[in-house]
Amino acid sequence: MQFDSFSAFLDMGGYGFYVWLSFGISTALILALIFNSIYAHKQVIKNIAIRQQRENKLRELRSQRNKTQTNTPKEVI
Amino acid sequence: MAAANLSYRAVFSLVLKRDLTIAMRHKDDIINPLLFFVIVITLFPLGIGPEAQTLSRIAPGIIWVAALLSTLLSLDRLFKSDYEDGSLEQMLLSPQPIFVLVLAKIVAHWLITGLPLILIAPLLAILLHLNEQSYSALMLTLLLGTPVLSLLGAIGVALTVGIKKGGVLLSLLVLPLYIPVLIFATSAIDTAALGLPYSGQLAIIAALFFGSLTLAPFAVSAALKVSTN
Amino acid sequence: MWKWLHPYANPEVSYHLTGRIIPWFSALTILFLSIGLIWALAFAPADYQQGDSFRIFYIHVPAASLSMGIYLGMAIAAFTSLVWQFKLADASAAAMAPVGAIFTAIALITGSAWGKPMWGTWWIWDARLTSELILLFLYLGVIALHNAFEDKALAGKAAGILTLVGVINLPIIKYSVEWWNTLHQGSTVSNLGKPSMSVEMLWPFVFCFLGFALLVGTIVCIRFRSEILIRNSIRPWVKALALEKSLSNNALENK
Amino acid sequence: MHPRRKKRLTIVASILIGISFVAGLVLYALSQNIDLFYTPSEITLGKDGSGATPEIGQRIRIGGLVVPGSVKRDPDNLKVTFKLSDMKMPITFDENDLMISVYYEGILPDLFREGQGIVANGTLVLGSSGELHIEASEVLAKHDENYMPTELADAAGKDYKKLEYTNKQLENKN
Amino acid sequence: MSEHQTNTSNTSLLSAISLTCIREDRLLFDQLNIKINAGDIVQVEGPNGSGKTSLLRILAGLSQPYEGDIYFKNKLINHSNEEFHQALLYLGHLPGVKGEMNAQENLAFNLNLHGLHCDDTSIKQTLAKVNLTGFEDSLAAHLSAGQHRRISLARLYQSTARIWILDEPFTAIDKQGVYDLEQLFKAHINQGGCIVLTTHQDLLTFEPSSIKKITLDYIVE
Repeated sequence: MQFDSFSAFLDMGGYGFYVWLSFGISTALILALIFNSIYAHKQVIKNIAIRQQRENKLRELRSQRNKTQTNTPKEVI
Repeated sequence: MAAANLSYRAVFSLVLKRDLTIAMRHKDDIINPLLFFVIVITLFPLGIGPEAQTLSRIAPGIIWVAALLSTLLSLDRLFKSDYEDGSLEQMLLSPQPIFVLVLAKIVAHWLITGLPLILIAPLLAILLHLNEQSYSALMLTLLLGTPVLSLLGAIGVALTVGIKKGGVLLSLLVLPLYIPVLIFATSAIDTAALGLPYSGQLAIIAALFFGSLTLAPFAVSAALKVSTN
Repeated sequence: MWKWLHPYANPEVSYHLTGRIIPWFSALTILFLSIGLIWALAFAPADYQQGDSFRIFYIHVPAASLSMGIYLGMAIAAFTSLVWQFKLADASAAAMAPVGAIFTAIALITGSAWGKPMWGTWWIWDARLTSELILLFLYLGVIALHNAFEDKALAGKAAGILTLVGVINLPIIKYSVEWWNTLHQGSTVSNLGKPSMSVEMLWPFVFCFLGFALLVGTIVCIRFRSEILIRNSIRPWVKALALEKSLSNNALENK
Repeated sequence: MHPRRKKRLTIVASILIGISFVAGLVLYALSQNIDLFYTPSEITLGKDGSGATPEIGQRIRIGGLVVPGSVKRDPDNLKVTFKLSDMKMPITFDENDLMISVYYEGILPDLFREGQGIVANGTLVLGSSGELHIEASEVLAKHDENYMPTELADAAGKDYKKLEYTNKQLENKN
Repeated sequence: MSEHQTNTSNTSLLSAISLTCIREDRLLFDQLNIKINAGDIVQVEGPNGSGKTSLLRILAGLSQPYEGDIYFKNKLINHSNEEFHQALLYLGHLPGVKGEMNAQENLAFNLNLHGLHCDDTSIKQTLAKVNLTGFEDSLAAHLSAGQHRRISLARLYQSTARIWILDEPFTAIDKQGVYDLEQLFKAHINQGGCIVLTTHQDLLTFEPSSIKKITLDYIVE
């Protein structure tokens, strides 16, 4: 241990402000990035699921309206 | 009627002539960036004060920043109107290599916006009390540097031409690429003011010029293919 | 030639593979970073000249070198995607950009906080600082370009071109210290040669560096997975996965 | 396909020519040694080759090593003067080196030591005694890339004490 | 032209294999196979938003499909670009006419760009065919949208390209104009060319059985 007391640790030999400023901002930025990444991933899954459910409903509607419709666009000429 | 294989030079001059014709009939393209350049430069003495010593110290920076901004302003026309009326996709589908077309368009852009800027710069330098020893450096850096602005700017426009609100994005993409030119150009003019040799800075600007001249047309071609997709 | 790569080039396989890697990466990250940072803050000796302000080194240097490393990775991904039409490379480049931007910002901020007591100024327009700032602008441009296109495949290509144009900036950053005689010190820890640093200072640095590198790996993996899902949202496996996940989430919420 | 091959050759050739131009120009620029500051000897001798010396009253940026024993501080305020000599490797100091005095008022950066490299911004002034000196408005310290703990530095006999300021000096700051 | 026909008796001019197109998260078409031979006229049908324009742009090489490849004479189009572009004439929604140039200059530039050298009289004659006599010297900015369209269609009369890809060529064209164009199409096909087009109105002078059709559906998936 390089420091005699906790207050000396905080003081960082007079450079406390600069050291803790650096570490603090870095931690904040990294944490924000991590949370954003996890949140974005959840959001992507949610959006895909919502769209999927909407499309399912649309398809049901269509198939009710038009029982004989075929959805094969395959066209070979 | 047989389709003849055009030489690169023929294609180049064909497109160059077309763009210059259009610019001549649409003179705003030439005059507006130039007016912008002049007005921005006259704003500085008004904002900073008419003290000759201060002005002469910051003159290289002012002239170069103004040149940079007015080029940025004029870049929009480089591909935008061609994109909007469909001539761009016709050019991309022509049997001519795209980088030659692109190079011709960039050269036309420089002739329309860069060259008038160089011609008027000495007059504005007088207004800013630029050090007498610096005039040749100013002209040389502008002569080598403004083509770099057109070439690098073309990459940015090509990337953003298909985006509806591409204007702000364009400056975000292009201005960082302009920074090296700005640094070396102003440093050369400053050095010249101290009566020192500035060939080193000039050589770096020339290197930037040749580098962008060789590589930018290919980057622009690739970017245009993405943008017209 | 690339046959062996083929199974990994499948988005579904990559998605599940990265999913399995993430727990290991994050565990290792926590291990390395906690050891490294505690060591760096409390146990590493103070520098003979710079005193305890030297401890900023343990964030600043890893962040600065990672900011460039990530850009290099992005450029390689952009190149692969443009030349070989390798779609997953686009997704990885898109995942890397925000992480790189954050680490560039950290390098700039910590450098600034270190420079104030040591050089006497928060900011100096020296070559290396300026090019690091340009690097940040490039990252922001790449991110903006990714967001500007509706179509992710086009966005990837456009951002890839910009990345490759900007890659010319990297050697300028790298060699600027040697080119210009300015305030910024040379790099302490180079790949070759003896580091100009005593061993008791070097070890915590090694831990910090590995910890930050692993952290980057973890975050990039998380973002990479999101990008894969966005780019493959019409694939049946993505749909099944999304439905399953959202159902389990709903079940949790109902409880 | 002959014309096409010829065209392809033109492209490759022009790229190669362009890149070799770039390489040549960069090499030339490096050999020119772009300095962003003057060294003390250049103030009297002029920049190498050109012989141009800076004018009196000119804004100047100077870089050099603080000559050991030359730092003189006013006990009552933050005024300080020191001498600079050219930076060279290995670091040695000689009475006969060309030096220039720097006058500065303010708190010096913590890395400011005798024998250390610094960069100062200021103006070139002709003093009352007829000697050139620099009135610095800003002093920036440059440090080397060596880090070591205090014990090692002691063992190596390095002088690393940073300047201390008395309350009296700081009172006169404003 | 007979030489071409014998050459290409078993290789199709333009073909596409398993084309899939996705635009903004919507599947427009999936696993489409297309084979277009010399002498074919192909009409792409479908409701608005079904991807007709996207298909034409993909066939012309302007857009990249999500999946699938396009072949020109059995060669991937990315690898034989110059040759493919020599043989291709694509007219999209946008006429590609510059307002700052007159009709004659516009036509001449487009033809020159494709390596066709034309003198003033032949250009005037071509403009006369699309009913633009008297407008040769007026700046395109002063002309109407229909006239712009006709300037771009005038290129068809001079074209040496074998593949024509036309997106709604009949918009803003009067009855007589449509008739003239259909005659031009027939001549082009008889000379061993092929045409891919989208149009809202039916081709009147063609035998319905002679027109191949690609029907695109609005897919909800």
